[in-house]
Amino acid sequence: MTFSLMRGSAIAALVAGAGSFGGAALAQDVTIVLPEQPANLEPCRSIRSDIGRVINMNITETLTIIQPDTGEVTPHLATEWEQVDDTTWRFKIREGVEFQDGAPLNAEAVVNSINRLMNPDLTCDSRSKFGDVELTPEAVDEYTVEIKSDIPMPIMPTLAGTIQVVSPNMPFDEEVNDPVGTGPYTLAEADNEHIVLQRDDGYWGDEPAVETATYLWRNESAIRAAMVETGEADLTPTIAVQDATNPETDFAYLNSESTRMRIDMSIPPLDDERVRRALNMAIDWDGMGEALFGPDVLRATQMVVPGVRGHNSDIEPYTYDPEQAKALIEEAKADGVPVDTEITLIGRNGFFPNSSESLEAMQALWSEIGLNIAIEELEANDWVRYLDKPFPEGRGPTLFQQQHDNNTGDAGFTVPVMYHSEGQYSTVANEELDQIIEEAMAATGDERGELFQQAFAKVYEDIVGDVTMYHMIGYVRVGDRLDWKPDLKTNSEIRLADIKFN
Amino acid sequence: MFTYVFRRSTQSMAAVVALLVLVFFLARLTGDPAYLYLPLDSTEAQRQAFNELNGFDDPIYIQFFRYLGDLAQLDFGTALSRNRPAMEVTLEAFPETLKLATIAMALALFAAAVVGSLAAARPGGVFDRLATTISLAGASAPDFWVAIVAILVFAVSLGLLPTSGTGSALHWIMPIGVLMLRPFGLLTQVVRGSMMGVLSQPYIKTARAKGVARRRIIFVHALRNALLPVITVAGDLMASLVNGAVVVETIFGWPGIGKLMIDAIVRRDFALIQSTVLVTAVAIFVMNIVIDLIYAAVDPRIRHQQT
Amino acid sequence: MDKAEGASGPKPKRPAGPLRLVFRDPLAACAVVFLIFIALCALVGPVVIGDLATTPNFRARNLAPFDASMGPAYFLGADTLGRSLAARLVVGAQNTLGIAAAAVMCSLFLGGTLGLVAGYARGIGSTLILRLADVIMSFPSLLLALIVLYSLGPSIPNLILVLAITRIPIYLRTMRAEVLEVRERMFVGAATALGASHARIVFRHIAPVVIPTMLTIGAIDFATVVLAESSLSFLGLGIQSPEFTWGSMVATGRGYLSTAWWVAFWPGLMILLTTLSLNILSSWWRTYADPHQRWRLELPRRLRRRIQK
Amino acid sequence: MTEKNSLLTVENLTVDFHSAAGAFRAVNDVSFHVEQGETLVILGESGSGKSVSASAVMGLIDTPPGEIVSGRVTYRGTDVTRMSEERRMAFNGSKVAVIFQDPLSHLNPVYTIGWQLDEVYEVHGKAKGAEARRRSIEVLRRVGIPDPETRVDWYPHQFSGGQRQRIMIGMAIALGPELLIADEPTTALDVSVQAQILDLLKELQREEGLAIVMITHDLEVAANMADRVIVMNAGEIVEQGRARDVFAAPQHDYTRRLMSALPDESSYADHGIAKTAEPILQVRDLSKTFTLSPGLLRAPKSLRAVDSVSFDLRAGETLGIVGESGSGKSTIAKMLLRLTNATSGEALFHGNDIFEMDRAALLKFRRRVQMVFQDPFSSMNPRMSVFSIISEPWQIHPDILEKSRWRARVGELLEMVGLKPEHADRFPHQFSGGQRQRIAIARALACDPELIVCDEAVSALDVSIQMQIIELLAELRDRLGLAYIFITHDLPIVRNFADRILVMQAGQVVEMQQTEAIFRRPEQPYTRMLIEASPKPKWEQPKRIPA
Repeated sequence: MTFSLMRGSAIAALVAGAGSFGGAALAQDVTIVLPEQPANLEPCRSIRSDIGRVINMNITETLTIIQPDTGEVTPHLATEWEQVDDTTWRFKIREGVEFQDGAPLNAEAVVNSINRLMNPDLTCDSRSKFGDVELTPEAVDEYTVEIKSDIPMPIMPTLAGTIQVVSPNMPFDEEVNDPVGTGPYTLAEADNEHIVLQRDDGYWGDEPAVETATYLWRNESAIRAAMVETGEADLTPTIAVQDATNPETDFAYLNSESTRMRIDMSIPPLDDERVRRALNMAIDWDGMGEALFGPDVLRATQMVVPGVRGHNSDIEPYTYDPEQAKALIEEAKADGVPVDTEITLIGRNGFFPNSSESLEAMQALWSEIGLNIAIEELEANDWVRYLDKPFPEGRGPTLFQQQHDNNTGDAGFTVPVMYHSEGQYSTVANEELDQIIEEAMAATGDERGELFQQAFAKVYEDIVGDVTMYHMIGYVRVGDRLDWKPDLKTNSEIRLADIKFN
Repeated sequence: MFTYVFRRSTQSMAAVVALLVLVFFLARLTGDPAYLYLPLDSTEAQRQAFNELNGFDDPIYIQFFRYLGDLAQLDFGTALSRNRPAMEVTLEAFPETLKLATIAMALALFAAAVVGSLAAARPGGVFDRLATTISLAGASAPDFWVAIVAILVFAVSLGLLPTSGTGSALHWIMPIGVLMLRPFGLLTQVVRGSMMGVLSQPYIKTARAKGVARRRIIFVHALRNALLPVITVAGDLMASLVNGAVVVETIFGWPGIGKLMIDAIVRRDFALIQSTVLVTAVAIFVMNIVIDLIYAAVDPRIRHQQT
Repeated sequence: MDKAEGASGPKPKRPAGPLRLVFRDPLAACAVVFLIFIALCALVGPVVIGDLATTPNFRARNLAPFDASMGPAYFLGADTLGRSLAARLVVGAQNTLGIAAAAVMCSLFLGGTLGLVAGYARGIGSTLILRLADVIMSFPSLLLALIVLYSLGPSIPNLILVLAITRIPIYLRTMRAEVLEVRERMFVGAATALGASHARIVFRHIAPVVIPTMLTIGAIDFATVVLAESSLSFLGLGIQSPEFTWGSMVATGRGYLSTAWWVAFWPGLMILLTTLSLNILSSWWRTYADPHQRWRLELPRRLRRRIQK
Repeated sequence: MTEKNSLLTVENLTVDFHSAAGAFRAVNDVSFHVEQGETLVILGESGSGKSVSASAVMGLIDTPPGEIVSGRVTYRGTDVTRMSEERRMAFNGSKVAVIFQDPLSHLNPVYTIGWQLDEVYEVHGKAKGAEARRRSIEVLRRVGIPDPETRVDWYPHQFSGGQRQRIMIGMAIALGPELLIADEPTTALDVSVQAQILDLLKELQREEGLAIVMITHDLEVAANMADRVIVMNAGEIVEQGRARDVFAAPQHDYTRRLMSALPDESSYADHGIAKTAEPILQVRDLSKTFTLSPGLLRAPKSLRAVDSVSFDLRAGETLGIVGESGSGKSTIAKMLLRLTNATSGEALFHGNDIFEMDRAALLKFRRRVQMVFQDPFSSMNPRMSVFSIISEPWQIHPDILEKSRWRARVGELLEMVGLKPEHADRFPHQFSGGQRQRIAIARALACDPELIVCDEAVSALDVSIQMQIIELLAELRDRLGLAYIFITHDLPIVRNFADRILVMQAGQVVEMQQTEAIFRRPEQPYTRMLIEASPKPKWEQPKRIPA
C-alpha cells in the first residue's frame, strides 16, 4: 500500500539531507541521531539502550508503565492487576487492541511474549531483570493473564514494564530484526545507515504528531550536537556536557545512572573503616562534579536516584575535608593499618564521558591524604572480571569504578545485588544488613521503601561500603522545531508519541 | 599470465587461511563474550545458557573444526550482535568502504602526481617548498582531529557542507578529503623523489636533445617511469585505507567495513570479526595481484622479464 | 701517485658534513631545532614539572590559553581537570616519543632481521616469511590492539608491542628488496670468493649497506607510529589512563574542540610539528643521500638560483 | 682560428661545475669550429671535459650543476647558449642531434621505439600519426634495423646493444640535422658491433653531408673517424690539428702519453713458462645452463651459457679468455670460484675437483685462488676502510697472519701495488678507478694466492690506466710466480700479457693457441674478426684489404 510510497519519501528526505541541505524536512518528520547503531532490533533485547531507544513504546509496548518522576506503576496494555498469592499475579489485558500485523492483543499473545522472552533458545537481554526466576504465564480467559513465579515477586507490575509485548506471528525460536508490536509506529526500513519508523494509522491510542522518524547514528557527541545545530537532525538523546552550550536547545536530565567506587572491604587497608571514611571525605565532590560532569550533576549518597522507591533523601553526604581525612589515615596508620599499600583504582576504558578524568582526579586527591593510589583502566571484558563474584584471586586492595542504572523505579534492583553478602557485585558482608535486605525484598509498598532506605543509610553511614559518586546527568539537544523534554527514561527509550512540533 | 595469477592466488589463499586461523584463535583469547552480549546484571546461569547456545562452551579446537566445516560449506556464521548472517552484513558494508577508499586514493594519486611532478621540476623552488610543506603537514595531522575540525568549520560555522552521513555528492567531500590527506602527502613525496631520480636519467637528456618541451618531458616521458615506485606505495596505502578507514567512518557515520569491524571487535562478535577480516584480506590480496599487473602494464621490462 | 692516474674529478676539499648542511636549509634547520627541543622536553621535562601535569586544579578548569591569571605555567591553557596543558605537553612528550621510538626500533629490528633472512636465504623460508608479512599486513591492527589489551593488560610495553608488530611488514619487505639487490653486488661476490661465511657476508657486508635505508624509513615511520597510536587512543584501544601521550590528549580533548579548542589543539599541533619535522628531515636526507641531488643542498643558495635561472 | 662560415663555432667556452667544495672548472677557455660535412673528433680521457663542451651546444649541461661562465657557441651565426627555451626546443633535434654512449639508458624504457621516433616528428610538427609512423619505419630501415615494420613496436630492452645504437642514430638523423654530436657512441659495444656502427656513421655522413662531432677516449676510434682532432686534458685543449698529423707526430706530452698507451703491436708476452710445467688447473667439459625464471607473462626457458669448455693452466702461466658479451667468459670465472654452481663438468685444482669440495676444502681453495673483478667501484664494500678490505682475508683465514702484523703487511701490500701505506685508513670512494683496482689486487694478494682470476679487470678504466694495471699484474707475476686467468673482451690488450689465449663465442671455445700464434695465424674467422675489428686509421682505410 502506501508503504513503498513512504519509503520513497523517506529516502528522498535522506538523499536531500535535512535542514539547509535540500530544503526543510516534511513538517511531521523528525530525525533523531543516536550515539550508536542499534546492534539489532530484537524486542526481547530492548533493555539495551541502543535498541530500546528505537523500539520501546514506539513499535512494541509494555503491560505497565513506570512513571519516571515518581516510580509509580501505571496501566498501559494491562488495564489493571492484582496479586493472587505470593507467587501469582493476575493482569487484565486492554481490549480492542491489535498488533500492527492485524493479530489481536489478547491473553495468549501476552503469554506468548513472556514465554518468548524466557525462551532458552533465545539470548534475551531483558531476561536479566528477572534473574533466574522461572515465570509461568497462563491465559485465564481471553483478556486475563496469570503470571506465576517460582519465588515471590512482589514487584511484578514494575517488571511487567520491561516486557515488550510482541505479535504472536513473530518467530518464537528465532531472534528478529523486524519487530511487530502494538505501538504507534511500524518499522519502515532499516539498514546500515538509518532506521525509519512510520506512524501506524491503526494505533489504538491517540494519534501522535510525528509521522515518520528517521534514526541516524554518530559516535561523536560533537557531531551529534552539530547535526542538530545545522538542522540535519532534530534531536539527539545524549551529548557530552561540554557540547551542551546552548540553553535554548540543550536540556539536562537525570539519566538514572549512578556511579560509585566500590571498596574491596576484605583487603587491608580498605578493611579499616577510617580509611573508607577518609576516602569519602578527601574528594572535592562539587569541584570535580562541575568540572567533569556539569553543573547539574547530583552528588550521590546511594546508588538509586531520587524518585526510586527506597531512595533515602535523609542521608547527609560526607563533606569535603581533606584535613580530617588525612587525620583519619594518620590514625589508622598509627594503629598499624598498612595505609602505604598500593590501592588500585579499576576503571573501564570509554566507560562514560570523563570517566578516566574522574579517576585521575580522585587519584590525585587521595594521594594527597597520604594514600598510595594507582590507576588501571581495563578493556570492558577485563573489567567485568572484577565486577562479578568470584573476584580475581591475588588482587590487591581495589577501588572499582561502577556505573549502575536503575530506571525501574524500585531499589530492589540495586540493593541486594550490591550490598547483600550474596550479591553478585557485593563486597559487603554484614549480617544485620543482609537481614534488612531480605525483609525488604519480601515486602511491598511503603514498608519495602522504608526498609531499603534503612539499608542505604546503613551502607553509607555505618558500614561505608563504597564511595558513591554522582547521579549522572545526561544532556539532550532538541532542535527548535520540536517540543520535547527528556526524563529519567530518555536513556532507554524515546517515545515518539511525546514529541510535539512547535 | 594465467599461470602467474593462479600461482599468486594459491599463495594468497594459503595466507588467507593462515590469517583466519590466527584470527580465530587470537580473538577467542579476549574473554568470555557472554559478558558483553548480556547485560551486566545477567546471572551466571544465563551466561552459561548463552555460551551453550552458541557453542562457546566447547573446547576451542572443536569450535575451530566446526568453523572449518561451516567455511567449507560457505557458511560464515551468524553475526550474533546483528542477528544476521555475518557475510551478508560484511558484504553490505564493504562496498561503502571500497568506494570511499578508491575515490580517495584515485584523487590522492592524481593530485600527488601533478603536485609531486611540478615540485620535482624545480626542486627547492617556491612551489616545491610550498607543496612539500603542505602535503607533509596534511600527512602529519591526526585524521580524527582534522575530521572534527573540518566538520566544525565547513558544516557548522560556514554551513557549506553536511556534517556527516551519506547521500548527496556533498556528503562525500569531507570524508574523502580527510581520507586522502595522508596518501596525498606521502605520495606527493614519493612522486617528487622518484621524479627527481627519473629526471636525471639519461633518457630525459635524449628527450631534450630531441627537442621535446619541458612540460611534455615531465608529464609524458618522466611520469610513467616515475610511477613505478609510486604504485607500490599507493598499493600499501590503499591496503591501509581498506583496512583502516575506521576513524573516518566512525566520525562521518559512514556505514563501512572499518566501523563494522571495530564494532565486532568491541562486542566480540567472532563470526563478524572473521568475515570482515576475510573480506578485507581477500581484497588486499586481490589488490596486490592487480598492482603487479599494473606494474607489468606500465613497465614493458617487467612484462618481458627474464632473469 | 695520488692524482697521477688522470681521472681528475673535482679535487675534493673536505665536503661539508650533513650537520653543517642541514643548517643551510632553513626548513630542515627548523625541523632539527624543533626535534632537539622536543627531545630535551621528553628527557628532562617530567622531572622538572611532572606534578603540574597530573594535579587537578579545578579553579583552572578549561582555562583559555594566554590567560595570565593563573601564572605562566598556564600560558597554553588548561584541560578539563585544570591541569596545565604546557606541563602535560612536556610530560606527554616522553611517552609519545618513547613509545614511538621503541616501537620503531622493535619493528625495525624484527622486520629488518626477517627481511635480511628472507632476502638472503630465498627458497621456501623466504616465501614463508613473505606470506607471514602478508598475514600481518592484513591482520586488523585494532583486533591486535584489543587482544593485547585484554590478554596482556594495559601497559606501555604492550602498546609498543602492538604498534611494533603492525609495522613489521614495512621493514621486512624493504629490507628484503634491498638485500636482494645488494647481494648481487660485486663486493658480496668478492667476499664469497675470499671464503667469507654466510654470517660474515650478511652482517659484515650486507647489513651495513642496507641499514641506512632502514633508518631513513624508520624516521618516516616514527611519524606514522605517533599517528597510529593517536588513532588507537581515539578508538579507546590506545594508551590507558593515567598514562597519556599527545595522541591520547588529542583523543580525549577532541570532545572540546568546539568549546575549549586548546585542549586538543596543542597536542595536535605538537604531533603535527613533530611528524612534519621528521618528514622534512627524511625528505632532506633523501636529497642528501642521492649523489645526483646532493649539490642542491651543498651549493650556496645564490649560486643555486643563478644556475637554475 | 675561427672561420667565418663555420657550421658551429665555439669560442672561449668556460664551464664551471659547482659543488660544496667550490667551483670546478670542467672546460677552460675552449675554442673550436666544425665545418659542414667534416668529422671533428674530440679526444680525451674521462674527466677531460670533452663531453661537457659538446653538451653546451645542445644546452644539456645540468647535473651535476654546470654553468657556462663565459664564451659563445654559435651555430650559423646564432648564439645558441642564449636561446629561449622555445627556440632551443625547435633547434635541438632538427638542426643538431646527438647520440650517446650506452643507448639502453638513453632510450625511454617504457615506450616503444616507434613511439619515441614518432615523437621526433610530432614535436617538431613535421608529421603526425600514421605519416610519422611511416617515416619512423623508414628511418629504422635506413639505419639497418631488420624487419622495421614489426620492430617499431618493440621496446628498447628487446634490442641488442648495437641495434639500440642504430635506433639512437635513427632518431638523431630523423629530421636531417646538419650536425651530429656522437658522444662515445661505441664505447659500451663489442668490437664487431663497434665497427658496424662506425661504418654506419660514415655512410650517413657521406650520403647526408652531415658534420659529425665525435667525442671519444678511444684512439683507434678517433683515428678511424677523424678529419680533424682536438685532444683535451683537464678541461683544456692541449693539441689540435689534422688527424693524420696529430697521430703521426703528436706535439704535446699528454698526446704522446696517450699514444704510447696503445698496445705495442710488435711484441708478444714471453716470460719463459716451461711448457712442461705441471698444470695446476684442469678444466674438463665445463658447462652451465641457466634456467630463466619465468617472467610475469612468460614460460620458463633455458640457456646454455657455457658449453663443454676444457682447458689446462700451468703454474705461473697467464691464460687470456677473450670473447664478446654473452660469450660465457665471466660465467667460467664465477664457476671456477664457486660463486655459481656448474651444471656439469669438472675443474681439478691440483687434482681436486673444485665442484666437489666440502666447506673446509673450499675454504682452503679460496686462499689459493683469488679474483679481481671488473668494476672496482662495486667490488669493494663502500663502508669498509682500505685496511679492513685488504685484511679481510686474514679475518676469514685466521692462520695466515697473526693480528699484530696486519697493519704492517697491509702497508707492504699497498706499496707492492703502487699505493702508499697511509692510504690504509681511507675509504674506497676516495680513490680513483685505477687506484681502486690496485686495492683490489692488493686484497687478492693478501692470501698469497697461486692463481688470480681477473674478470674484465681493466675494462672500466681509461686506456692509459689500463696499461698501468696490466704492467702491474705482469710485474707481480714475475715477482711472485702467479698464474692468471685474464678475462677480457678486448683482444689487443692481452697481446703483451697472456701466454695463451682462449677465444670464446656463445658459450663455446672457438680457438685456443699461444698468443703469438693467435695474432699471427688466427685459425677461425671469428678470431680473425676480433683481431681485425679494431678500427683502422682513416688515412689508411683505402689501403685496407677486405677480409
